Amino acid sequence: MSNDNRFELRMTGSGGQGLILGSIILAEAAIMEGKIVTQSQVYGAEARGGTTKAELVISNKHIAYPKVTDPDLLAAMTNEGLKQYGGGISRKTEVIIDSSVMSAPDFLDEENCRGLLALPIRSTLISRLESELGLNIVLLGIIEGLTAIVEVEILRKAIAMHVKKQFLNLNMKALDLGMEMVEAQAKTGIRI
Amino acid sequence: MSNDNRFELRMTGSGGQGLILGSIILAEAAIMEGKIVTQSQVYGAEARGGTTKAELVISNKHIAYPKVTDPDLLAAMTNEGLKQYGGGISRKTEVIIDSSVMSAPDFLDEENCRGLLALPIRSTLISRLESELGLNIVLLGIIEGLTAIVEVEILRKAIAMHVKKQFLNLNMKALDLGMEMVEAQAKTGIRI
Amino acid sequence: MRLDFLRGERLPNIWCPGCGNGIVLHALLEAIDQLQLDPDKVVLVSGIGCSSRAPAYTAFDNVHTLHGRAIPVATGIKLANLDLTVIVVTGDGDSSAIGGNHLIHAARRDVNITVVVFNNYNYGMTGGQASPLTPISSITTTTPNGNLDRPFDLVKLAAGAGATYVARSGIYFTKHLVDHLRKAIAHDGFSLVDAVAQCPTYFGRFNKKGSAGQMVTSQKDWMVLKSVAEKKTPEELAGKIIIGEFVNIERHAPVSAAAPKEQA
Amino acid sequence: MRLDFLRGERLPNIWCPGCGNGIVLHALLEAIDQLQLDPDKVVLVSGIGCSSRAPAYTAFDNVHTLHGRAIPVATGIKLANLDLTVIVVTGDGDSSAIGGNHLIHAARRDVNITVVVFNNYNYGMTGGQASPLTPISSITTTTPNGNLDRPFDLVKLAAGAGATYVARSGIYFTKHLVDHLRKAIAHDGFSLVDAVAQCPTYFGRFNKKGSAGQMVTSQKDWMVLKSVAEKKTPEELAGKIIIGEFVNIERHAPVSAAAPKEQA
Amino acid sequence: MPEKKTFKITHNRKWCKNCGICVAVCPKKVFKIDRNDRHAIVNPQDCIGCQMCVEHCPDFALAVEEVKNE
Amino acid sequence: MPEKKTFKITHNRKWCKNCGICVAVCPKKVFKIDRNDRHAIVNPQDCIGCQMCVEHCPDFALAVEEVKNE
Amino acid sequence: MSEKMVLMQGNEAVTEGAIAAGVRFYAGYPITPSTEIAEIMAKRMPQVGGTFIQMEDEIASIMAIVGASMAGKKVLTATSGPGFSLMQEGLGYACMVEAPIVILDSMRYGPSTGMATKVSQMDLMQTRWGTHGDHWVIVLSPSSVEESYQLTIRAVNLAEKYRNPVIVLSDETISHLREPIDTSISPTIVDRRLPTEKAGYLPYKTDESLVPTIANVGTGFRTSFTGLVHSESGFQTANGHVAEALVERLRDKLFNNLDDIIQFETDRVEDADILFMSFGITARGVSEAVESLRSHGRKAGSLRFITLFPFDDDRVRKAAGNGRTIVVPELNSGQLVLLVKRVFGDSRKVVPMNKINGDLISPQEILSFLREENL
Amino acid sequence: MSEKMVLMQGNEAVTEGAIAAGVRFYAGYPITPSTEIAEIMAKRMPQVGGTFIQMEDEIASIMAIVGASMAGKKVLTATSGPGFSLMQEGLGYACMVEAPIVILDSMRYGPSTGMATKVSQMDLMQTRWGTHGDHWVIVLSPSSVEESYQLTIRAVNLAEKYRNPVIVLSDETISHLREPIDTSISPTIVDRRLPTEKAGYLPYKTDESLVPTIANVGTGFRTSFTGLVHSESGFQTANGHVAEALVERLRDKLFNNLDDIIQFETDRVEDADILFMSFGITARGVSEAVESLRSHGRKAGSLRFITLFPFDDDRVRKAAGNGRTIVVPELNSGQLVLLVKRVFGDSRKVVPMNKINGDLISPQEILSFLREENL
Ligand SMILES: Cc1ncc(C[n+]2csc(CCOP(=O)(O)OP(=O)(O)O)c2C)c(N)n1
Ligand SMILES: Cc1ncc(C[n+]2csc(CCOP(=O)(O)OP(=O)(O)O)c2C)c(N)n1
Ligand code: SF4
Ligand code: SF4
Ligand code: SF4
Ligand code: SF4
Ligand code: SF4
Ligand code: SF4
Ligand SMILES: [Mg+2]
Ligand SMILES: [Mg+2]
Repeated sequence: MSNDNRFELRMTGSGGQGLILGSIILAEAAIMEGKIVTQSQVYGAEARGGTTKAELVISNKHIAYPKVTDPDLLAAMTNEGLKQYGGGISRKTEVIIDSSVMSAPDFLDEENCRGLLALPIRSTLISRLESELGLNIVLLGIIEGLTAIVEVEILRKAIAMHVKKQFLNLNMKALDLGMEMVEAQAKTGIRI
Repeated sequence: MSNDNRFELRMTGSGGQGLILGSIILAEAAIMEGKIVTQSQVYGAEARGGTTKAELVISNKHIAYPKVTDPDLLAAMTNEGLKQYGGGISRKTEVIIDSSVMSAPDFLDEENCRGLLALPIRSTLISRLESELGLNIVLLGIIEGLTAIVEVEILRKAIAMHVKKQFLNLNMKALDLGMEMVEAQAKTGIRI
Repeated sequence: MRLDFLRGERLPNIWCPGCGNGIVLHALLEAIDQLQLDPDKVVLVSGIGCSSRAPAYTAFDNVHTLHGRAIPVATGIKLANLDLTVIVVTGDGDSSAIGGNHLIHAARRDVNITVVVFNNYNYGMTGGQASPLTPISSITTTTPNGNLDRPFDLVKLAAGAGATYVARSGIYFTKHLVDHLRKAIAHDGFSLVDAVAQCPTYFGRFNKKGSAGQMVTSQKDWMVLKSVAEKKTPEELAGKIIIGEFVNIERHAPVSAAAPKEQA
Repeated sequence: MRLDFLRGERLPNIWCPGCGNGIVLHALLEAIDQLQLDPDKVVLVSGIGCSSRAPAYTAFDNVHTLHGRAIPVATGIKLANLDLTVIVVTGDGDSSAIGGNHLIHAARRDVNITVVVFNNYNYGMTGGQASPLTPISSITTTTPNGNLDRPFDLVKLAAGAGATYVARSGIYFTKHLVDHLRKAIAHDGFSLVDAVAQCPTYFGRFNKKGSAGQMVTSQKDWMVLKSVAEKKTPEELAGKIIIGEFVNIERHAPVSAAAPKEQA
Repeated sequence: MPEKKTFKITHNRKWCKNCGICVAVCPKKVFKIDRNDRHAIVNPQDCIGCQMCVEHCPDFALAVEEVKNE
Repeated sequence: MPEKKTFKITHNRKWCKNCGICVAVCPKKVFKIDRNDRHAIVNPQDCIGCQMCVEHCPDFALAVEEVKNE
Repeated sequence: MSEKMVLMQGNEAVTEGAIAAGVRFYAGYPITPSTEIAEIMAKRMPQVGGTFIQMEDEIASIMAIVGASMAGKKVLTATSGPGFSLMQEGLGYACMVEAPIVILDSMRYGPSTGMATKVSQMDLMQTRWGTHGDHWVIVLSPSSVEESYQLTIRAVNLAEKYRNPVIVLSDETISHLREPIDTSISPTIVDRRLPTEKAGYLPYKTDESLVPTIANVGTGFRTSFTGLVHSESGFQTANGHVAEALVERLRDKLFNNLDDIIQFETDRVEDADILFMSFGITARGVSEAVESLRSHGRKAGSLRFITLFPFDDDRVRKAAGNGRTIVVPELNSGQLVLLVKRVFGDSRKVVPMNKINGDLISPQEILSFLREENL
Repeated sequence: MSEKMVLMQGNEAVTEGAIAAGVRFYAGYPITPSTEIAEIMAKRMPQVGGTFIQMEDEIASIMAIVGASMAGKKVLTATSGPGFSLMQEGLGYACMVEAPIVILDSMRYGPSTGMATKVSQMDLMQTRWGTHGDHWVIVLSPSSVEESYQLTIRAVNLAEKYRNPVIVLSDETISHLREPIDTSISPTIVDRRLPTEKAGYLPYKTDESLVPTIANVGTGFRTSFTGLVHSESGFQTANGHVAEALVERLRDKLFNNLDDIIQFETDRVEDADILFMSFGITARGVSEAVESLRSHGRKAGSLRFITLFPFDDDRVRKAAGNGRTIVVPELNSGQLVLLVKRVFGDSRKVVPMNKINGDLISPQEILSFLREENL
C-alpha cells in the first residue's frame, strides 16, 4: 500500500472471468476490516462478452476521488484487456499478467512500471484444480499473496458470502492456489 | 379618429354574430386604402358559442402595440358581451349597444364614456330586411356612418370579398341600413 | 340517475348546445348508480378534450390529466388502491391518437379499469380535426378534401391488444349504452366501451349531418345491433356500425381464447 | 445473399455469440436480394436495441433513430420519396413497448413500409428485462418471480390495427422466414413480420433454454406451421407458436375485410 | 283499459341550451324550440313518461316523474 | 445413382464467435466446437450443401459452395 | 402600403413563409394556439405538391419531419408547450444527426395545460434546455405577423445552411393576430449543400464551415445516421475524443457564425439611460412605451432579441449601449432577465418586469411600472 | 467503520433510500445507466408490500407514479436523459397538480442517445427548464453512494412536504459505483399533510405554508385535479388573477423555504482565494484537488451544490466567501458556470472547466488546469 494510505487496484480481462465479482469480494473483505472502498467497472453494451475492467480503491480514510488514477496493482487476464485498459500505469504499478494466455508485453519495462509478474494463472488453475471456474479467486489469492491487503480469513469469509455452497471448497482452494503461486513466484514466475 | 392617428374599435357579442368577420372586413377595407391595421379576437374553447370579442386598430402609420387599450368605439351586441368586455373604456369611447336585445346599462354615463348610442339593431334588421343574417354588416354600416373611417365603396368591395354571391345584395342593404340608422339616430336612437 | 352524482354548481357545462358528451355522461352516471358503488370509491380519470371535461362535473374524485395520459394515471391509481373503481373518460383522439399506446398496454395487462371512449369521430376541443376514428372521406379541418386514412376499428384494436371486455354502443340507445357501461365497470379486468356520440359543431356541420337532434336519432339508421347484424349479409351491413358486446372473457385467460379465427 | 449488402469492414458485429439477430439480418438481406431491389433505393430504419444495430452493418442507407421511433421516421422518409423501399428493423421492445403507438398507426394508415420485428422476447440491449412480448411466467430481470403480465400477440395486434400484411416466422425456418420477408416487402401497403429469434445471453439463460444452438433447433418443437396448425386441436396447440401468413389483403380495402369473425 | 298515467315534466332553464334533442327524441311531440330558439314544453299532457327526453338531454335539464293521484 | 457432390466450406475465423449454432443445425455433423471453445470443421467430406449452417450463422462466417469437377 | 398587402393571421403567415422558403413536408398534431398552421398546411401542401400528414402525436410529428428531411425535403412542424415538451427527445436527435428541421412553438400559458388560449412567453428557456445532453439550437422570435412570415423563411434557410434544428418561438397573440403583410417580394432561399463525390464519402466530415455535407437518403450515397456518438463515417463509436470533437463541432458550427445568425432590433440605444430588453410580442408594447417616454423627454431605448439563441453575451453587451438601467419586461416569471443579468452582473441595474396573468404588457403598464419603481 | 457498513452500488442505494423513506410504488422503464433501480425495485417492492410496474415507456411511468401519488403512495421513478426528455410533459403536470413525486435521472453522455454507458453532467439545465411554462422543481445532487441513499430519503421527504416533484440528479459513475454505506440509522420521515374536515374542503386552499393539504383519492373528499389553471377548488378557470396567484404560489411555496431546501457543502471557503464550485461526482475530484493544493500551501476551497435548484443567487454569494477566482469544473460544455456567472458577474473571475469525453475530471487534471490557466 502506498504511503498515502490509498491502495488502487485495476483488473482487466474478458467478460466471463468474474473480475467484477472478484473486486466486490475484496471490497467487502476490506469493509469488514473497517476500511473504506470504492469499486467501479466499465459498464454496458459495448463490453458485452468483450473486454472488461474492474477497479477498486481501498483506504483507511475517506476516499474522495473514487476511481483509480495511479494503480498500485494492475492485473491483466487477457491481451485485449491489457491493450484497452493498460494505460495510465506508472512506476508505482505492479503489473500481473496471465502468462498462460498472453506473453509478456514488450512495452512494459522498469521505466513505466514497478514490476511485471507473469504467472500461468489459467493453466495452473486447470491443471491443479481441474476447473475453469475460480479464475477470479486465484487472482484474489495472488493479490493477497502480494499485498496482504486484508486478513486471509476475512477474505475467505467474503468469498463465502458470494459463492454457492457447492463451489465453496473449490474457491477456497483457488484462493490458496493463488497465494501459493505468489510464494512460488521466484521459481515459476517471470518478474522484471 | 383620435388625434394620434390611431383608431381603436372593439366589438363584443355572441359567437354566431359574425363580429370577427366584420372586423376582418373593415380591416381589409382599411388596407385597401393604404392603412395599417391589427385585428385580434378572444379565442378558444372557452368562447365556444359563448361571448366573443373582436378588436381592430387602424392607423396611418406603423402600429406598435397591436391591441386595443383605449377604444374609440365599443359596440356591444349582447349584455353578456358588454359585461365581459365592456371594461377598459374611457371618456374617449363612444359606446354602441343593440337596444333591441339589451337595455342601456346604468353604469355608463358622461363620466366614463364619450357617449352611448342605443340602437335597436337586431329588431330593425329583422323588420326591415326580414333576415337574421347580416347583423355584423349592419353594425359595420353604423360604424361607417359614425366615423367614415373608410370610403363606403371600398367597404362594399371588402364585403363582397367575404360574402357568398347569393347574400351579397342582402349584405349591401344591411350596410345601407346601418348607415341610415346613424343618420336617423337623432330621431330613433338614444344618445347620452 | 342520482342527481347528487353531479356537481350542480358547475353546470351548465361548457359543451356546445347538442353535444353528445352530456348524454354519455348521463349514461355513465346511471350505470354507476345501478351498480350501487360507494361514491367515495369511484374515481374518474380523463385526458384532454371536450369529453375529458366530463369528470369535473361529477361529484366523484376526478383527475383531469394530460392529452392521452389518462390511462397510465388510472393504472397508477388502481394499482395503488385496489379498492377503487377507476373509470377513464376519454375522447376518440385522446384514447386512440396520442394515447393509443397506453390503451393497448392497459388492455394487454388486463388492468382492472374501464375506459369509456366518447367517440365523436373528431377532435372537438381543438376545432374539428381528423382523429384516428374519423371515417374515410369525412371532411374535417385537417382533411379538407376528405379523409384519406382508414380509421381504427376500436373494438378490433382493443380485442387485438387483449382486452377482456369490449363493447360498442351509441347515445341514441341509452339503455343499451347503460347496460354495456355497467357490464364493463363490473367486469373484472380491462374493459372498454366505444360510446358513439355526436359533435354537431364540427363533425356534424362539416359533414352535413343535420341538427343535433338529427344526429341523435339518425343513429337508428346506421347502427345495427350485433344480434341483428349476425343475421344480415355483408352487403346489407355496408356502411353500418354494429353495436353490442364483442369480447367478454375471463380475466387473464390464455390469450388464444380471444383469438380471431383467422389468426389461429 | 449478396455479400456486398454487408459492410464487411464493420464486422464482426457487436452481438453476443449465438445471438439470433444476425440470422434475421441474413434472411432480410436474402429477401432483398431475391426481390432484386436497387440497393440505392433501399433504406433501413431502426430504433434502439441490439436488433436495431442491424442496419448499420448493411450497405444501404440506414437510419438508427430513437428507442421506439423508427416507424415515424420511416413514414417521413417514405412519404418524402415514394420511390424508396423503406424497411424498419426493430426489437420486440422497441416496436411494441415504447413504439407501440407508432406501430398501430402505421398499420392503420397502411403506409407502404415493412416492419421486421426481431423478437427475442426481452430487452436485450439493457440486460434482459421483460418486454410486452415476454411470455407469462418467464424470468427476466424485471420479473424475477416470473412475468405476470400477458404478452401481446403481435399478429393480432397488428391485424387489429388494420395491417394489410402480417406474418410470423422463426429463425430456424430460414426459407420460411425469407419467403415471408420477401412477400412483406413486396406487399403494397403496411406489412409486418414477427421474426422470432433467440437472445441466449439473457432470455435464454434466465429461462434455461440451453445453448444458442439448442435455442435455434428447439424452434422446431414449439413452432407449428399455420397450415399444420389448422388441422390440430387447441389442446395439441397448447404452448405452441403458429407461424405463417395471417393477413394478406388488398391495400385500403374496406376495414371489414380484415375483421376477425367474432367482431362482425 | 288501465287509467292513463300523468307525468310532471321539470325543465331546468338555467342548464338547458335549447339544442332541440328532446324535441327530436320525444315520441309524443311534447317539446318544441320556439321562434326565439328557446326550448318550450308544448304538449305536456301527451307525455307517456318514456324518459327518452331525460336520457338524451346532454345538459341534465329535464326530469319526468309520474304524478301519483291517490 | 447420381454422383456424390462435393462442397467447399469457407469459414471466416475473424467474424466467427464460436457460438455453436452451425454445429447444432448441420445435419451431417460437419462442425464441432473444440476444447478451446473454438469452431472447427471436422467432417467437411460429409457436407451435403444444404446451407443450414450458412443461413443460421449469425455472424456471416460461413459459405458453402459446390465444387464443380468438370 | 400597396395593393400587394394582404391581411393575414400570424399562423397563416408562418405557413406562407414556409412555403415560400421551400417547405414541402409538414407533419404535425393539432394544439392550440398553433392548430391553424396544421389546418392551413392540410390545404396548402397538396396545392404546392407537398405532403401534409397528421401524425398520432407530437413525438411522431417531429420524427416524421426528421425522416422527410433526411430524404431531402424542407420540413416544418408546429406545436405549443405541451407538444413541444413531447418533442424534446426528437429535437436532441435532430441536433445529433444534423437534420435540418424547423419547429414552430406558439407559446400559451403554462405550466402543464395551463390556459390554452392565453398568451405567455414561458417556453423561452425550454427552447434552449428542453432536451438532455449538450446541444445547440437556433431560436428566432417574431414580434409581428410580417415577421412571422420573414423569420419562418429565415428559419428554413438557417436550418438548411447549418443542418440544425431551428425553432420559431411565437405566441398565442401573434399566432392569432391579423396584420397586413407583403408577400410579393421573392425571398432569398438557401439550400443545403450536398456531396458530389461518392468516392471517399464521409457524411460527417466537414470543411472549415464545420457543417457536414450529408447526402439525402435514396441518392446512392448509402449514409448511416445515428443519435449515438459517431465518427465522420456516421457510425457509432464510444471513443471519447470523437465524442468531444463531435459535440464541440455541433457548437462551433453555430458559434463560428454568430454574425450570420444573431439579429437584434435596436431603437435609440445609443443615448438611452433606460433600456428595455425584450422579445416577441412584448417588444411591441415596449416600442410604444419608448416612443412615449421619448416624447416626454426621457431617454429611453429598446433592444429586441430577434435571435434568442445562440445567446452571445458579448454581442448583447455591445448592442446594449451604456444605459444605466435595463428593464426586462416579459410574460413569464423571469427568464430572459436571467440571461441579461448574466451579461451585466452588477454593472447595470437590471430590473425584471413580469406579467403572468395571460394578458400582454401594454405600453401604459410599462410607464406605470417605471413610475412605481422610480426608474 | 462498523459492522453495519454494507457495500452497495449507487443505484441500489437509491432503492434502499426510497424504501427507507416509505416509497411503496415504483413505475419505470429500463434505461442505462439507471436500469438496476428498476431491476432491484422489481424484487424489493413485493418484499415490502409495495408495487412495482414496468410501464410501456417513460411517459406512462411518470404518469403512473403521479396517479399512485394521488392515491396516497410515496412514489419513485428512475430514468436517464432520453427517458427524462420524454417525461417533461408529465413533470409539468405533477408541478401543476402538486403531486409529490421523485424522479431519479442518472446522467449519461448526450445529446440524444449519445454514449449510453459514459458519464456526463449534461442534464443539469434540463432539470430546471425541460418542461414548458413557468414551474419550479427541487433538484438534489448526490456525489457518493452514501449520499444517493440519504438524498433519496430527503427527496421523498421534500416531495411530500412541499407537494412538489423532486429530481435526484445522479450520473453513470455514481449509479454504478460501489461504496460502503451505513443504512442502520433510522431516517427522519416526512408525510404529506392531509385534510381532516370534509366541510368546506378546498384542495388548493393553503395556509401560510402555501402548501395545499390535498386529500388522497378514495378517501371521501372528492377532489378535482387538473393541469389547467385552477382555483382553490381545484376546478379549471381562465381567470388571469387566479392564474397569477397560482403560479406565484407554486414558486413561493419553495422560495419561502429556501433555508429548509437549499444545502451546500463547503470546504475551507472562508480564506480561499481559489474557489471551486461543482456538483455531483465532479466534486470528488475537486475535493482531492483542494486537499492537494492546501498541502502545497495554496488557499483553495470548495463549494459543492447539494441542492441545485432552487438556485438562490444570494445564498450562493454568501456561501462563496471572498475568493477572487472561481473555477467551475463540470462534465458538460458549461451549464453550472452560467448560473455562477449570473451570481458574480464581473465581480469575480469565473472560469469554466469542461470535460466532455465521457470520463471524470480527475484531481490531477484540475491541478494541471490551474497551471495551464495560470490560476
Ligand atoms: C400534448 C398535447 N397535444 C395536443 C393537445 C391539443 N388537444 C387538446 S384536446 C385534443 C383532441 C381532443 O380530441 P378528442 O380526444 O377526440 O376529444 P373531443 O374534444 O373530441 O371530445 C387535442 C389535439 C394537447 N392538449 N396536448
Ligand atoms: C427513451 C428511451 N428509453 C429507454 C431506452 C433504453 N433502451 C435501449 S434499448 C431498450 C430495449 C431494447 O429491447 P428490444 O427492442 O426488444 O431490442 P433488443 O435489444 O432485445 O434487440 C431500452 C429499454 C432508450 N434508449 N431510450
Ligand atoms: S366541439 Fe363538439 S365535442 Fe366539443 S363541446 Fe362542441 S359539440 Fe361537443
Ligand atoms: S443481449 Fe441478447 S439480443 Fe443482445 S446481442 Fe446479446 S444475445 Fe443478442
Ligand atoms: S335536450 Fe335538454 S338542453 Fe336540449 S333543448 Fe331539450 S332540455 Fe334543452
Ligand atoms: S318522457 Fe317521453 S314522452 Fe314524455 S316528454 Fe320525455 S320523451 Fe316525451
Ligand atoms: S454459427 Fe457461425 S459464428 Fe457460430 S460457430 Fe458456427 S461459424 Fe462460428
Ligand atoms: S451445408 Fe449443410 S451439411 Fe454442409 S456443413 Fe452446412 S449445414 Fe452441414
Ligand atoms: Mg373526439
Ligand atoms: Mg428484444
